[in-house]
Amino acid sequence: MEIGLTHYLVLSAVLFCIGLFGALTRRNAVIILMCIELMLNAVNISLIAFSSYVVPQLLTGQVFAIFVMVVAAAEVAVGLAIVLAIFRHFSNIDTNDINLLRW
Amino acid sequence: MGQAAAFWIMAVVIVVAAFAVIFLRNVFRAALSLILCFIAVAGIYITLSADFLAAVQILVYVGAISVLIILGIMMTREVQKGSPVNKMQIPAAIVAALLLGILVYVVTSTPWSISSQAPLTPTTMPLATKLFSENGFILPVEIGAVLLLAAILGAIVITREK
Amino acid sequence: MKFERYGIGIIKGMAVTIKHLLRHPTVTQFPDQRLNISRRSRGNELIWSREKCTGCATCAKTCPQGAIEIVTSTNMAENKYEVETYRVDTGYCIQCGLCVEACPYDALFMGYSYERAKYRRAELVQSNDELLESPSRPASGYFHPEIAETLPKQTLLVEKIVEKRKKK
Amino acid sequence: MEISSDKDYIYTSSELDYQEGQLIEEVKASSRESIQDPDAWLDEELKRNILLTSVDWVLDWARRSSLWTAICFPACCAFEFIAAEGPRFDMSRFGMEILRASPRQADLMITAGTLTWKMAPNVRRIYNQMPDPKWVIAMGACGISGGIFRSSYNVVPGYNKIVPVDVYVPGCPPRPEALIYAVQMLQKKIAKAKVVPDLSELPNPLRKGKK
Amino acid sequence: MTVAISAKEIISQLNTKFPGAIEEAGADSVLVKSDSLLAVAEYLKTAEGFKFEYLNYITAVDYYSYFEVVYQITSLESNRSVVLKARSYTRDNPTVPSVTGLWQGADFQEREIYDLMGITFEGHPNLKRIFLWDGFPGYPLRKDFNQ
Amino acid sequence: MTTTRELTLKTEPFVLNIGPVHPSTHGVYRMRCTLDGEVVVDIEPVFGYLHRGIEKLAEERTYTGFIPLTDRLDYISPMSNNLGYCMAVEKLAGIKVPERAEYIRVIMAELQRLANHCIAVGSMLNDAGAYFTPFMYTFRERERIVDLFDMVCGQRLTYNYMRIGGVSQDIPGEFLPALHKLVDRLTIFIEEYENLLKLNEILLARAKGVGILEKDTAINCGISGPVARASGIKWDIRRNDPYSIYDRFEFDIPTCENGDCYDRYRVRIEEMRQSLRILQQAMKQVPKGPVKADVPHLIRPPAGEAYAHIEAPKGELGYYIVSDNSIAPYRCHIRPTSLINLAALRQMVKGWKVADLIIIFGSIDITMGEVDR
Amino acid sequence: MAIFDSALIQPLAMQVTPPDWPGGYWWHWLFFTVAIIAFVLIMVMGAIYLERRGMGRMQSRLGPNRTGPFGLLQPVADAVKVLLKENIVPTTADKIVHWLAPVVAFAPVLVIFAVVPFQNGAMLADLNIGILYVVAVSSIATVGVFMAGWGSGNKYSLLGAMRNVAAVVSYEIPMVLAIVGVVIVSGSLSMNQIVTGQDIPYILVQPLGFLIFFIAACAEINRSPFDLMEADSELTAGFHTEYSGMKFAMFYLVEYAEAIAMSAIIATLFLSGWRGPWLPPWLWFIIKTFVVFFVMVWTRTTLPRVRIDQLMGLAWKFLFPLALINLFVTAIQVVVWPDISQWIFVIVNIAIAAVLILLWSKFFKLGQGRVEV
Repeated sequence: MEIGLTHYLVLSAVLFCIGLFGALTRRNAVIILMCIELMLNAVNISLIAFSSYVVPQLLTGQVFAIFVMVVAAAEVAVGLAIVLAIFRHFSNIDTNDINLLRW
Repeated sequence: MGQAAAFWIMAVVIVVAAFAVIFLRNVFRAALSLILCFIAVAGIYITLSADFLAAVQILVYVGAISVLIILGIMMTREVQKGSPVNKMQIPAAIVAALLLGILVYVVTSTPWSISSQAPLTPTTMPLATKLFSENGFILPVEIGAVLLLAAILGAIVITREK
Repeated sequence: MKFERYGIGIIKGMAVTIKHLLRHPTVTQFPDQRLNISRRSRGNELIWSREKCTGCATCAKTCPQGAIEIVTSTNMAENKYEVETYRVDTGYCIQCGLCVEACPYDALFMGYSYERAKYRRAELVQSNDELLESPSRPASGYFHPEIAETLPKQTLLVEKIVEKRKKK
Repeated sequence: MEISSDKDYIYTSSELDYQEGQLIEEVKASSRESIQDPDAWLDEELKRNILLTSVDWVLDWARRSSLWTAICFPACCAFEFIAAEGPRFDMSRFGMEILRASPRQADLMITAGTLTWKMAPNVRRIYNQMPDPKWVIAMGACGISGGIFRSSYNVVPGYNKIVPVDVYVPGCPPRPEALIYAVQMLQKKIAKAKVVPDLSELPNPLRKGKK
Repeated sequence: MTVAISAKEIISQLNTKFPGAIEEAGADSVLVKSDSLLAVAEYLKTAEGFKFEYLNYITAVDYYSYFEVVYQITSLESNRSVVLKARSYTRDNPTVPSVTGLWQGADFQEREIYDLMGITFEGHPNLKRIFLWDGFPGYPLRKDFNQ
Repeated sequence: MTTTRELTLKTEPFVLNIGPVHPSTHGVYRMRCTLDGEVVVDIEPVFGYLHRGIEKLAEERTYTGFIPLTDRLDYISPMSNNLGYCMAVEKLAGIKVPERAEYIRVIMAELQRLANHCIAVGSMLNDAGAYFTPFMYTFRERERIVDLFDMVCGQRLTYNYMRIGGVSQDIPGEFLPALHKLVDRLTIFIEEYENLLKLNEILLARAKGVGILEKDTAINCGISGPVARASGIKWDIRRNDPYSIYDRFEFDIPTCENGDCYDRYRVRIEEMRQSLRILQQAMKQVPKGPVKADVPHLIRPPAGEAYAHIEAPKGELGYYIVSDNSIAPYRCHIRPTSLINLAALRQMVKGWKVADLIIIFGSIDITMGEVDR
Repeated sequence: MAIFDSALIQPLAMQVTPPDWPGGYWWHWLFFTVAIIAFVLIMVMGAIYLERRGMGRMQSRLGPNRTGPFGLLQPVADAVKVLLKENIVPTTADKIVHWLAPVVAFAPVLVIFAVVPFQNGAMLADLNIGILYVVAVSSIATVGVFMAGWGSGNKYSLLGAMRNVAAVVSYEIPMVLAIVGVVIVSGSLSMNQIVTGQDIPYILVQPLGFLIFFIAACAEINRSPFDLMEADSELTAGFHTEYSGMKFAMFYLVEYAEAIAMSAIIATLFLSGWRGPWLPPWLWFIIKTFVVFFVMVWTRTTLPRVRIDQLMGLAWKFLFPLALINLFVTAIQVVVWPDISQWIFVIVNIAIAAVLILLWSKFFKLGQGRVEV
């Protein structure tokens, strides 16, 4: 079977849903961050697939993927900083136990 | 032929690794699966003839983001506790499955206007022109740079010892 | 860390090591080349002289270890002690040389050789004839200046280098 | 400037001390007899003229020409060992300059110094941590028999109470040359070892019925 | 030249300051009662004219009938030294006050004496065996120790 | 300062055992370090892995038979140990040592100081991570000194040279010319060695201001030797309580103010220069004469007690001997320089990183043989 | 090295892009895969030999000379012996991670060589993003290292891995910035085109970039003075403390293969790769690689190790700003004066580099002191 755009989009959807499920159910803050990374990757796959199949000469999708990576990097930096700060305060990064928005 | 084989291998690796990320009890191994997933995604990019992005994917995700995450794991030392789940498991599974169904339905039923042109192969130069030319994405690039700076400053401020 | 000296210290150190790379190493390649060890060297095995030994056991008394075991019997005919066994456990001996110093009859000498490694613990215990002087077991000049004169002059690392410098 | 120690030790270590004491007593009780020197068969085998295959020769050559030393330097002999490593005698000529701080990567333990009962469990642990094949050289009088300290209350009379010893080097401490000579003796011993097992001695499933 | 202060020189001052603290005055040492050892030592360390702020060593000797703990202290300024001694007359649980509060360097040495001689130092922050292990039978430096 | 840290950072301190077998603990020494990340929160030293009971063994040996045991105390500087012990017994028995023996003793002690500082400086820099090079260089120079010891007494490490009332044998004829060459050579070598790392920026960064030992703390802990002099205590027993014939020589006592690792390194190098000065003076003055007083082999000193101390390379080394007029000492206590110098270690390393802990420990220059005895 | 005979390579070198006929591409692929593995193994053995002999001579020793002629077979003996050793997995280890770590560390290092040109066009794949590929792939190798550190279940290993993660995250940035300077001047990311564009070696055009890249490369591959993660005087053997037998051999190989890879990349980027008169190009390439490696050995022999906070400080406060300025200056030069002879830039850039280094040396301070606990 020839591989087409649909395959990539379905793969992207599957990856996104796995990430979503993980992000909703896990209690470890670092795992949640990792799941968000998975979702962002899923988005990237679909963006590049669109770019490659729909507008192959324009590369707009790839440019968007680069911006997504920038956002991902920023998110990880800030997210981990928050996780570390929480850990320092509570000695714990279980999201169920961290219900006070202050420290 | 080659592209199909590569796609299926990468797709299976990605899905398995992604499941490993959320289901492994050992957080460190989950992070390692995440790295595997990232590398496989880079492979997917290559099948889509986005070679520059594949290199950037490895550089940014494997070289920086995963390393940071592992640093976070080592510093928080949460491995003994594993990755516990909350009570939302069944509703979350239903939501995820529903979303997956809708997405797959939409993807398969939409008639995409697929171009017949071959994709650009060395993408480095055109990407650069696209990003930095005057009528390209120069403003978003600047905004992205500011965002990164803000994120770094924010991270430093949050983790700083008072 | 402040590079107040702009890395000059690092460059100086690098120069020293590179100088050593070009200089001749100070190695003695042991099994092929041998150093003449000190004339007073306290080697690994005692040399015992059966003729001079009277069996007074001063050495055994002085030994801080108790490494020397001496069994004597009285010889009525010549009115002296006869040494039956003279046993030294080289595994105990620390080569302090106190026994050689104490021997009133000059019957004990330090060994001059050092290649005395063994595969078995039991082989380290030596007695009677194994302790006698032989070409493979020369005596050292420790407390015996007359023997020291006959031994070769000690190789000194200092002289080796100084002479080389003068030649250049 | 705080001079008096006003703060207690953060980590209370009394349990650890207690455990260590138990371990030492255990080791002390279990090592009354000295371990037999390994490869006592060497002479008899030599008489029988064992045949070494060329594979054996290559493997023995590799083993004997890169003996990496584990760091186990309790006392005085360490300095003669370092002298043997140093610029004057240079054991690195035999490929021995690599001192492995981790016993996992070492082949040879040179027991340079007095062994006390408090240290004995650690030495045994180092020996157990070394991967096979491994060798031990007992260096100096203390290593062989406890030497000058053997009548003391805390000294193990010889390393062969704790680990099997391949070569004994007398001396207190032995000269570096004596140590190099011992290493060469060990190399000779390694050269005689048979690495590849003899096929005829292995249980052969085909010949099972005949026996 | 470090001058050892003779006992006569020091004893008059100590007697007026701490009456009854001096048990016996030797030729070049002062034997102090063990319960007033701390006070005497602190006085010698801080008082003008003495300033013995450097502790050379502490050791203990087993004389069968009593244990004697020996302290040598030196004044770096005036280059003088004095030997203090304290005795404990029991063999079961000999006790001497600890001087770690005055001289930090006494820490390990007192632990050593506790370990090898079995003398307890009251007030030592971390008095446990230093060289031998927990559970070693007896105290090796005592004269009646046999293996 | 303690409270603020507790409020902001709740990382989990964990315990790391450094030793007893570790490349840079200089023997078998163990530090139970409580670390917070890389920062040392607390250490608890654990000794005794080389405790051989020398003080007990002394009570079983004769006075002369104990001399070989002193070699094995501080096995980097056995000559100084021999000297200290013999002086204590001489003080106890009231023996006068002949002039020539005194000179030989001083020469040996100063050579020993050179050899010891070679090791001390080299191993400290090795701990700083300069892959064996400084250590090899200093070890080569130590070999030159050891050659001379070997010539005099026939052993390379455990000399057993001094006797009660003198030395065991006279120096051989070729000794003094060799010593001349050695002194010339060492002067050149010290310069070369200083070029190697003295002003190296990385070494300055690693050692300067690291592990500061304040003067008050040093006095309070009883620190002696180069470590104390690096903290600014001008105290040298060779000067303040001259023993043997040290009052005849001209030499300076090098001191520094800061008391950090770098100062300890510099003080040692400077002391090596001063030792060379003493050697130069002593070489010229050696008189002729006997080398040993008439002392019986089994000496029985009168009952009493004596404490003799010398300035060993590591600091004040003292022997406290109690005699009961028998052939063996009743009690022989050794003032362990290394053990007492370790007393301040805990204060010095608190708050520094693991790498600093290693270099601070290296700069104190201890020998486990002397710590545990 | 007959496999690099130009007669063999030239026809293949033309086929850097997949040729038309089937099978040709695969032959090319197979040939270069085998050649790269052989090359890496032989170069690593040469490197080990060079390091041990060179270091020995610098320490006034000899180094291995008994095994084979001139000790040339020493690395072979080591390799055979290590492969035969018993394989130990500690009970506290995370077994899967422990087993996988050496493989993960080893694979990327081999893969790096795919884009290194041994000769004009003689490479596995002339990727148009060559240098980016190198940076990306080399960052995977560090994953293996901290897998090893984590999976061993040993505190020393864990500390080593933590240090490694911190160092790699910091040093990637100045390294990439230094590479960007070269890329701007050459106008291409392809390794082969960078070499063909180097009429003047870029070490002259980009002196500051070279310095930054060299230091960052040393830190990235843990060569001394930045070998903190296996600092043997602090952490016994760092991340591979618990490794023995074949797995340790892999790490040992990785250590030197990484050094060789970095030397090859430095030779390609800054020393004009395979270009040179008289000698065949592949020989020039190998000579240049070994020269760079020798400098690494030389620094390892001489310099002490820096501390972890000094390492980070050096990256962020010294290299990072200098790399930014270097990038800025290079960009201005290339954009504003595109047609000027590069020799002028050589002079200008060397002057700028000197001034910048002097300035930063004057005002920049590294390393914190003690943390109050």
